[in-house]
Amino acid sequence: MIRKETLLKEMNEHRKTIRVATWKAFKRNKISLLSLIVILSVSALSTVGIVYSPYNPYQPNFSGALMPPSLAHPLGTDWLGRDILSRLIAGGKYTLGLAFVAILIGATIGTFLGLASGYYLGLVGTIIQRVSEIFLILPTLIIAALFAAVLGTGLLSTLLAIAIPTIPVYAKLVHSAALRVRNEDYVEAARLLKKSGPYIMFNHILPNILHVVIVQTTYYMGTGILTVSALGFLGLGVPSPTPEWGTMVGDAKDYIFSYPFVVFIPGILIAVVVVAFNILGDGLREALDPKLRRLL
Amino acid sequence: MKILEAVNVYKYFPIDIFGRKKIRAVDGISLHVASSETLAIVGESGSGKTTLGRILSGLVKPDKGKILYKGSSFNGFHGKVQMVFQNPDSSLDPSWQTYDIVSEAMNNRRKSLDSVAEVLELVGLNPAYITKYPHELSGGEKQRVAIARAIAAEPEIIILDEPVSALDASIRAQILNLLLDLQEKKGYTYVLIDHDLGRVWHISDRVVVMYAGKVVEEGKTEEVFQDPKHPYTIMLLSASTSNIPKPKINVSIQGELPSLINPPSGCRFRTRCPFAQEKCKVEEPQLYNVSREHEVACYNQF
Amino acid sequence: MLEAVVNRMLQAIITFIGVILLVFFLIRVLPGDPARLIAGFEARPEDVQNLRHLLGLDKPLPLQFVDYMLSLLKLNLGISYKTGGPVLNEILARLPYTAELAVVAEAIAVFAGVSLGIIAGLKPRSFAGYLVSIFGIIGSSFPSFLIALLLIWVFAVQLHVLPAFGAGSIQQLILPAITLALLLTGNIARLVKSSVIESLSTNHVTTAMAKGLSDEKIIFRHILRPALSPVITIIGIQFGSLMGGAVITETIFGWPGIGRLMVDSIFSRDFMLLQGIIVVFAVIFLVVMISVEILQTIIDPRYKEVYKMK
Amino acid sequence: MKLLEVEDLSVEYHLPQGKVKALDNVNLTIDKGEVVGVVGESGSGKSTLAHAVIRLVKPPGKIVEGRILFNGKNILELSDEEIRKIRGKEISMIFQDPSSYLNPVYPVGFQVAEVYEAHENTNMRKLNGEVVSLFKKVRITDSEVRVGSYPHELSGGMKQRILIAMAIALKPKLLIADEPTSALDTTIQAEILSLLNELKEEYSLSILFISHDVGVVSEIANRMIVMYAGKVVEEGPAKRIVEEPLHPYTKALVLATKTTRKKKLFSIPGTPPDMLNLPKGCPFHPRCPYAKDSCKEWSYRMIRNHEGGVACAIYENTGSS
Repeated sequence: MIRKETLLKEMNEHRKTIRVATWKAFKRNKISLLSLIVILSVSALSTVGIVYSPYNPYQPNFSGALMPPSLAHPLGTDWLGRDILSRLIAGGKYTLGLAFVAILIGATIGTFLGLASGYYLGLVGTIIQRVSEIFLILPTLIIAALFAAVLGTGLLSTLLAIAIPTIPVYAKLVHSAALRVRNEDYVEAARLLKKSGPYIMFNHILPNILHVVIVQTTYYMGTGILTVSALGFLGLGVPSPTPEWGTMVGDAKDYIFSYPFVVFIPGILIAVVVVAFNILGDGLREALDPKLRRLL
Repeated sequence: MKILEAVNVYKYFPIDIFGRKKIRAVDGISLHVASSETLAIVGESGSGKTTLGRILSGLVKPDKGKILYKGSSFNGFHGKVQMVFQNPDSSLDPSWQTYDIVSEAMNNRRKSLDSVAEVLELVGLNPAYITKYPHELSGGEKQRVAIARAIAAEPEIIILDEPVSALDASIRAQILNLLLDLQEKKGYTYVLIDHDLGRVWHISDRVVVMYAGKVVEEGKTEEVFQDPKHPYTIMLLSASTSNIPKPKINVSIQGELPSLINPPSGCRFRTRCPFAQEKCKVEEPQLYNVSREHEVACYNQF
Repeated sequence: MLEAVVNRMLQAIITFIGVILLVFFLIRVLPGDPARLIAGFEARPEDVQNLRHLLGLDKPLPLQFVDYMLSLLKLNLGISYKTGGPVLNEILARLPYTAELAVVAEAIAVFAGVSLGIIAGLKPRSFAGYLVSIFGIIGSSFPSFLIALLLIWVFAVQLHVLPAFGAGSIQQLILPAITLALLLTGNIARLVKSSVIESLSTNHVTTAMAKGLSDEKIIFRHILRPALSPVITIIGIQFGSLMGGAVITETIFGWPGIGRLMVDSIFSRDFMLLQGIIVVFAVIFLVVMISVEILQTIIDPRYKEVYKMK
Repeated sequence: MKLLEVEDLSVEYHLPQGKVKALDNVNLTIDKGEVVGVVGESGSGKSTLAHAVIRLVKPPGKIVEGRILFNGKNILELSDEEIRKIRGKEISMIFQDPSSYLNPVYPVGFQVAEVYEAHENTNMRKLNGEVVSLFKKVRITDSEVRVGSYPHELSGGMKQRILIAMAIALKPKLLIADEPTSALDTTIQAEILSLLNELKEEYSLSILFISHDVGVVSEIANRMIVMYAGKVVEEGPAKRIVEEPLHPYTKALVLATKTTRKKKLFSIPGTPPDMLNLPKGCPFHPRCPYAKDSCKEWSYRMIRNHEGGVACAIYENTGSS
């Protein structure tokens, strides 16, 4: 007689072991753990920035312009006397928020398109892939600039300018990952069990390529932030006086000769966050690698 | 009773974008499988035997010809044909536990811990295995789970595509015994695709010898092994290191399987055949009966 | 082989038409009317209407597209809305600057990336190994404008050894070229490093050792040569980031290339020019990709088979 | 006359999950002109043994103990330059998967010519004739054309012939063949075996032939060694081992190939051992049909007679000489 309840419990317990082991493998790499902490704290600050910042990020104060870092203004003030720290806190929702929402939209749509074209190889798949290739011919920044040119500067157009070029990147990536899984015998076995295409796509293919999508999304968050800020820097993104970090650098660039901190503080913050995303991506790639499971 | 039948099936795989060059993997094959027997399909790698197996299972649609199940042709899958694949690492979804893998094959009514445990019992695994992921199983255990999934679907026919080739020597015997056991208990019909003549001799009732996309000889296993009629069959038998009946005449091995893109004219085996005549170049020999259930496609008579 | 090349060309032409289709309709279908944009938002409706007619914008879209494609065949990219001169001339005047910048940057990046990558691949825990990681982080994570501004600050503001702006002299080329090269070096180095490491563990290196081949021959023949073939691929792939980087770099350094021309064309709403620039980008990109693929088949004979399979 | 003597060889792999003893005090001798077969399943250490003999064990593997005497010289004590001179000239090797062991970017003729270049400092250009005649020797048709082919243009059997050509180019004394036919079709396997048999006669080669297949080994070997979990469990004349295996594991391997129509095969339960957690005592006891309680405490010991030996507790009390 089988101990039914215990077995069912063991099954669920055992399901957790992979998650636990993945987290342990991730934790072992201290630098990626640090990156995660950096990302979480900057995101937390930016969330706070939606409702609160120490000073008004928009209010000029000409008497206190271009002051170096001090106790009152830990990161100094800009040429209009605005507190740089407050502007960074308030600007996070633009730089990080835009990148986050745009990449999430692009990644979701792209993943589904890639999955569909990877499983149904016919005409639909070919069309999805051909259109993706056309998008991929042009560099992300140039497509984004093109969208910005057509739609004008602003939140929504920057969002679209980042999200749309992301779709083909994921469509291509997921397509090739799905193709590899599609040829595995367990997919054939599921077909022999009369399972439908969508069932196989979501139950057999997606779970086995999800790690690729997660890792790519981590890297792509960095790319998204770079594109948002590059557009802002060029004056094609979120327009000033909005404290989007790239816009802040762009607006301040002429002060490089006399007050370099005004330029470099937002610039370095962007770099730090993107570095953190890239290192986090490396860490996740190692921790989520299915080959590792064999070693558990 | 014929349970599964292939009627003049063809499958070509295009390899350039214009579709002018094609691999002629299965090039006009007819065969049948009788209920509760084991039919073996043998040949070298690249002979098209795997494609033929996939056509019989329904995974690959033939370009031409029909597959008949109990006399009527079928479209799509009916669940009565299941397959056991060669590579145990590829045949189980790595993110699924054994319970999910096996119960996937059952309809919702039957899906339960007890019935999964019952099937695992049949393939010699104790119920504790339901929690395991494929990476926690050895090659032999994976193959047992794959067999469990196949029989959980309550099939009538199981296609065994080199079921033990990837396993360690001491495990092979376990799996072969299991397969014989299951057939005895449940009366499954097997189609065994294998390059190893020792195994074919061991478990098959009838054998089909394939060469370059064609059937060259077919018949009862004893008859074909003890009185082979096609020089290719004789060559395969003499090359084997297993203890099977040795052919009376020796055909020395030469050359390799020809390209399936441009197969030789006439008889495809003539490029390697020590008995090839002028006629073999021109005209392709057709299968003819040498005895009631023994067919061969060769102009020579041995 | 010839058939394969023709095949590839045909594919490229189809992709190219796709790119034009994309850009063409994007500019016209999305909200925002070129005529309105050129005339300015205060212009009277009649003026806008006149302008529209003048530019052929009142014709049905498919017809406009056919017109544009036909004029492309004659190497006519249209007339710049702003200067009134042929778009092609504007682009050709700027192209040499971008080409100079790109070639120098790519050369620096390939030289530095390949040598660092090889050393780091053979000895992953060496100084070169860490340098590869650092360059990798800079190239993939630093905004290109930050790299440019940092270089200006160090070499122009603090050290006064190099000019911060302008074009024409070699000194003026150095900073923008290094900025672009920094974007690429890390990627090349990382790739070479990992492919050297991969190459080291391949079975054919075991064969080479079992033959009794000397270490130098094993390294040069059996490890490095196979490891370098991905470099050519990445040069092709990086072309995109090179062009993206050029947009920023040229803007910051006041370099009169097509990257900056593109930004200018966006600000001046010169859509014919913008469209022309993107068409030229696409042509160059496709030419680079095809050359890379052809080069690849010469270096690695296995690619010939891949070609046939496509 | 002994050509190769392996004495108490131990190789360990240090993996993230723990230490694996791939070879545990292995002893082996090969006489001049003799073919010794090593049989074992995956993980038994047979491939490590093959690589150790030519000192090609790669990290994380490490030879921790023992001596390998080749013509009386200890291979493990030679300098890198000295071992390089032996590789390919005195001891050469062929491998299981001929595709991956050839460099895809060079013509096969060039790769064979490299052997001459490495040891005789000959100019590569002058070698074409020698390579072509070598190709003829290993029965490659159209040898003149084939020297210029790239590996991906050739079939598996052809590639294995090329590796063999490479291995015999300088008429070595010892050839190590690591599963040379496992990836090939039976027909091609038979041809490769007959080619090796022929070359053995002609060059009076000694061969260390590694395989998981008892049937294949018995076609070529004079003596046979059976390995399980990094240890030698049985050793003796190939004919004797195939006809009367002594060790229960050898019995299982041999009987599993004795196919009789529709009869159950002799099979042993369980799975190959987990090298990270070997059972105490005799590593085979959990699967052994003859295991006694004392097998859990048994410490490895080879019971020898003049022509071989067996390492099993069953034979310890019978006073086997």
